[in-house]
Amino acid sequence: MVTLETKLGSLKLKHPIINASGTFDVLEADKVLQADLFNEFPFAAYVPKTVTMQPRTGNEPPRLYETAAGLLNSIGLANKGIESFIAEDLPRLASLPVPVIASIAGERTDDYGRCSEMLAGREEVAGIELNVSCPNVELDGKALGCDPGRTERATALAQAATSKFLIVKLTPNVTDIVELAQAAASGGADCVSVINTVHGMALDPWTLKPVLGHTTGGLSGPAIKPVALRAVYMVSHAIDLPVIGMGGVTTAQDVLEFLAAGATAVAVGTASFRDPLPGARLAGELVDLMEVRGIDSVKELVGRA
Amino acid sequence: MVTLETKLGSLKLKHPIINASGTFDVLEADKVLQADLFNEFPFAAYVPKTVTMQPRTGNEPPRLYETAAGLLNSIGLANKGIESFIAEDLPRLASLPVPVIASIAGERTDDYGRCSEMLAGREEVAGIELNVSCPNVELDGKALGCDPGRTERATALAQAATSKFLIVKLTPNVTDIVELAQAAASGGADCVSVINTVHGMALDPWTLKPVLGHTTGGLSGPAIKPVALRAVYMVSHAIDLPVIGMGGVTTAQDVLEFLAAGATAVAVGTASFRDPLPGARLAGELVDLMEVRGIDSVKELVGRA
Amino acid sequence: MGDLPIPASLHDCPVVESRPVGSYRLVSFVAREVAALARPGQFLMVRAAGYSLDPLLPRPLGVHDIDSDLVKILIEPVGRGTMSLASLRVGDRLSVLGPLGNGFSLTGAGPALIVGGGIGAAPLTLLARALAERGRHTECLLGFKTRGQAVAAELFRNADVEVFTEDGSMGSEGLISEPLPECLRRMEAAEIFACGPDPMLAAVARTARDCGASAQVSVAAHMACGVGACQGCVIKTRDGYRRACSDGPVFPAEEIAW
Amino acid sequence: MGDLPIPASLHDCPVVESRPVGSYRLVSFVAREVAALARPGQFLMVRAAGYSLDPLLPRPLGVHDIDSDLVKILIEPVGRGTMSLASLRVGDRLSVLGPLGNGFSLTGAGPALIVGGGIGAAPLTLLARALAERGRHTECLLGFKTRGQAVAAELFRNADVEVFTEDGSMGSEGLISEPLPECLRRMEAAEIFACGPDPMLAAVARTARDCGASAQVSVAAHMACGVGACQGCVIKTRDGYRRACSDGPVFPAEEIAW
Ligand SMILES: Cc1cc2nc3c(=O)[nH]c(=O)nc-3n(C[C@H](O)[C@H](O)[C@H](O)COP(=O)(O)OP(=O)(O)OC[C@H]3O[C@@H](n4cnc5c(N)ncnc54)[C@H](O)[C@@H]3O)c2cc1C
Ligand SMILES: Cc1cc2nc3c(=O)[nH]c(=O)nc-3n(C[C@H](O)[C@H](O)[C@H](O)COP(=O)(O)OP(=O)(O)OC[C@H]3O[C@@H](n4cnc5c(N)ncnc54)[C@H](O)[C@@H]3O)c2cc1C
Ligand SMILES: Cc1cc2nc3c(=O)[nH]c(=O)nc-3n(C[C@H](O)[C@H](O)[C@H](O)COP(=O)(O)O)c2cc1C
Ligand SMILES: Cc1cc2nc3c(=O)[nH]c(=O)nc-3n(C[C@H](O)[C@H](O)[C@H](O)COP(=O)(O)O)c2cc1C
Ligand code: FES
Ligand code: FES
Repeated sequence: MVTLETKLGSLKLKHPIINASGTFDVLEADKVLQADLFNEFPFAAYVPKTVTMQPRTGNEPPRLYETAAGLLNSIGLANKGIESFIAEDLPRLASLPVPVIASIAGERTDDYGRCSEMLAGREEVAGIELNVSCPNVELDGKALGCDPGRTERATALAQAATSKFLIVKLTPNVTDIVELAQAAASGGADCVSVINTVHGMALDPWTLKPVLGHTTGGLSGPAIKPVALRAVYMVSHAIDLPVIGMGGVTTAQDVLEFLAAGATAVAVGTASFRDPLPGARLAGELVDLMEVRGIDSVKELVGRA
Repeated sequence: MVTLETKLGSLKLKHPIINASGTFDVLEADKVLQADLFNEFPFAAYVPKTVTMQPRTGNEPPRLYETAAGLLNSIGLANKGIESFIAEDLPRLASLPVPVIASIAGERTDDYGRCSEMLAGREEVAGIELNVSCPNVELDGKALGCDPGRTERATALAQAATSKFLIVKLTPNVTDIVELAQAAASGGADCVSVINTVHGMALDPWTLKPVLGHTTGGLSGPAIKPVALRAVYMVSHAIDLPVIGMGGVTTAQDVLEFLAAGATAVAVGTASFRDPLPGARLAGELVDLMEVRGIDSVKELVGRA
Repeated sequence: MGDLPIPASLHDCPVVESRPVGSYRLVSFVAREVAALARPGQFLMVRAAGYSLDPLLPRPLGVHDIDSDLVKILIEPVGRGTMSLASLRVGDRLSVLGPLGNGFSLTGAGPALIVGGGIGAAPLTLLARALAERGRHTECLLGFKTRGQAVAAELFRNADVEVFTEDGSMGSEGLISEPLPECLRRMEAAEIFACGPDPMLAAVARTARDCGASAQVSVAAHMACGVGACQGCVIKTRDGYRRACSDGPVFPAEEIAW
Repeated sequence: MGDLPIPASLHDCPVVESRPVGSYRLVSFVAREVAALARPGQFLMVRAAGYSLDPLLPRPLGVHDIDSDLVKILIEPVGRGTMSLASLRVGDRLSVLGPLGNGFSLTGAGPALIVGGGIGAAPLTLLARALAERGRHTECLLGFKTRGQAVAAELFRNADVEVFTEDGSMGSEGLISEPLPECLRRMEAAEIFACGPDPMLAAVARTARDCGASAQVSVAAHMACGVGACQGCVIKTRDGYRRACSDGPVFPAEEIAW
């Protein structure tokens, strides 16, 4: 008998598949899709889009372009701001049958502490993901997530502000991602998410000018799966925290591989654009793949590569 | 009237498309393929596989695995060593109708100087590419190509040893590729190649162990095109040297885009595995694409993004 | 625009017909639920079902026509996504999410002018029929680059259609922005419905304002999710960025910041 | 192994037949030059022609059979590359590079035993015919997991074939390594030709050595270029790494470092 139940640090998950921030919006999906999302939520936890202290309109369009087996985006953290998120969205998310993991990003290092503090008292929030790695914004001058010292400090500020389950989301756009994972661990993270999107760019086939309004963007989808799998493998071997693996997860076979590479849970992003509610389907298929391999639990699977 | 003739620094090329090191072997192809390669060479220059001071057997197989729109390899610079290359291969390459650009890598920083010196007096060699960026070997402890100081020193040693056209091939596996390009420029490079493969990994779908004998490998092919295009764009805007663009170039449209992004010439690697002699075909198609856009020369095209 | 949103879902649909219509391709597939629910101006996110991860994502395509259980789309092959969809054959399967978006609002009254540019004509056939069914006097102005595209005008069947081509190879020569004001006045049209390239939509918006007519325009944008989740498809409006997929694709012309 | 290499080139080939043979798929396509040149044991690099960049690279597949202008391949769908090739239909086009590799050397004499394991049987039909044409007494031992694969043995037509399945669902039950020594002795076979999974090939090599027969084995490896350029397909031999594509895929059994 295969069981998919798993523990991500202090969070109990009914299966190891969650959504990646910015790619699935339950409040919108509930309006548009034929599905009873507040009763049968397809993922084992819900991660809303990243919010920041101030509302952000995001980058100039176009913001999307498809590349070979990949997607470039330059959304630029368009969001309503953490205050509206807390006032309008959180109460509605309270009735979800799964843990909610808020995602926050800072314009300055201090913001990670301030946002965490604002969420600290909210019961609806089970965990907080610090997005220190969005490639589409230059908050705080240069990317904070490329600098171990500042990543550690942002984490420590959040850690001091809240006792919630704290996840730091790492960027692959660095010489050594392990160094950043170690910085997050030193700062007091409970978990790391690996990986955010990979720096990329596309030109319009006809005009030969950058397609994206923001010139460059972040690459996601199956194209980056090998990059993500390596990062998960390296990070999970180097630090003692649980890892949420993501980057191109599209099939149950991908879930299996990320878990084997060392992830304790796996997030689905771009694949939600091929199938808007992949969580439950992938979990079902994962059971089959584990069964034929004689693997009974996620625990047995994690890190077996 | 479209002309494809172009100058890559001091090298005259009949069109802007060359081969990427390690992916096309004219001596082998001449044995196997129905083509008169020594008279109608399909690329505008020939770059043989990287050679090192000592022969290398390369990494444990398997060395290849296909990923979504990409290829992982961990060849590990298998080569016969620079002495055999000079003695056996160079004399045969002398009759090629295009410039030969030797590719070298060092076990230690000094090797770049020593190998360059060995090639300095050879007339068959028009240029030398310093491969400081192979992700599949750990020559000299840690990857030299991730360290600006050592990249500059390796370049300076080669520059001191030879007056040949000197190209430094950069890795994308760094936080800031521009910094490395600047280091190569300071060291006296005449040109930079952008990019070598991206760090990645794959698991065997059944055993869930790393597929590659070397565990990790380098990702190439269309999957990395957005990463390469961005790198070319950033580097060509930041330094004053000509750039050879590569990473996923498969169609004439890709060639067009790399040139527009700022490359002066473009190298084809993985796409040679879909079509073993793509150079001449791509050049022909490139003319058509330039014609409909009213672009008459490569010069007009380079950097127009 | 449009009425209450109708729940969309993912459908696995067999292709039953694929034939060229000039330089476009008309593809019909079985999709009972979509056929029952879709309204004029709504769209679908469509991709080939199968092993390949390239093209990766579905492409937004307007619902061109409905014939009992069959849904029809009209494809202009402009890039790898649309080319691969255009190369599918009978028996191949599509993955289809929809119907999506608000569609055109049909609550207005009075004579209606439909304006289509290029492949923007695709979703307007359904609209022409719906307006006629509501007893509104409806005329269509369709503009194309050249004859190869303009033959698609035949898909409007019984509708009152006038065709323009830029090179004069079919119908009258010129852009539709030229006859537009005159046509509006002659018809005493109260409302314009338009879909096509941005410059055309902008011209429609200007003319409508000048002539005191109202206008609904269906805009285009690159999309990923199609359901309002990714913030990727935004266009500039007077209220700031709005999503083409879930706030649109149909907007009152005066809301768009051209 | 084999004789002088024969020039290979890239061919664009229409599929004219695709049908299941048990759990395998038999695909025939028009490729006049390949049909004229290919020898037993040579292989092709095959991919679907088209817009998609995934699967990206061709897959190495043995030449299974030749029928005037037609070349036939037998595919076991094990991953995305072989699955997408197995899903192609009549009218689809293949991009085919070949013929490649050395193939089996046919210069020997005396009774010959052909040993195939699973999909490794695919290239052996052509070999069986070639040996028979040379007047050599030839028998085939074919081993499969189960009946669904073993029905492929029918493709050997007139050849003298004995089938084994691991589950006994067709032919005799067991691995072919068991009857192998006895069969060699009975036939007084001078030479073994084998293709199949590594453990089977290793058993063949051992048995051949023990019985004083010579053996040629066709090995498998992941390939990218197929023409000796990338050093990606190496296998371990007594002389160090050698390329399966251009030094092989057929090697004298005693050269392989198992
Ligand atoms: C609501 C809506 C309805 C549509 N209805 C139809 C229809 O009925 N028939 C039809 O043929 N097309 C329709 N389109 C346009 C179609 O979605 C695009 O042509 C398609 O996405 C292009 O994808 P591609 O891979 O073929 O081209 P790409 O290779 O992605 O790009 C080729 C060119 O098309 C442009 N492009 C890419 N994606 C889009 C996009 N989503 N919208 C506009 N331009 C794009 C690129 O900038 C580029 O210049 C519709 C678009 C929207 C938003
Ligand atoms: C000379 C030669 C002749 C061959 N002839 C045939 C034939 O006639 N019919 C046939 O069906 N197959 C044949 N094969 C095997 C076939 O090439 C592989 O099954 C195929 O490459 C797998 O690709 P995939 O994308 O389907 O699987 P992947 O998704 O790439 O992998 C699926 C599984 O197959 C393994 N695999 C992947 N590539 C290869 C490879 N090149 N060789 C061996 N294992 C691999 C992987 O490790 C994995 O376990 C031959 C191989 C060689 C080298
Ligand atoms: C359209 C889009 C928007 C995204 N927005 C966010 C975001 O707001 N916050 C964040 O942490 N990551 C964001 N990401 C990154 C994803 O969460 C994920 O890390 C990445 O896309 C890799 O996973 P995938 O390949 O499955 O998409 C976004 C990705 C996409 C494609
Ligand atoms: C099989 C293989 C072998 C390679 N060997 C070398 C090499 O020896 N030296 C080198 O500088 N780059 C080597 N590369 C990298 C390519 O030259 C090129 O930089 C990279 O593959 C990106 O281009 P592509 O996507 O067109 O393949 C190799 C790449 C592949 C796929
Ligand atoms: S396409 Fe995702 S919000 Fe519109
Ligand atoms: S596949 Fe490239 S050397 Fe054999």
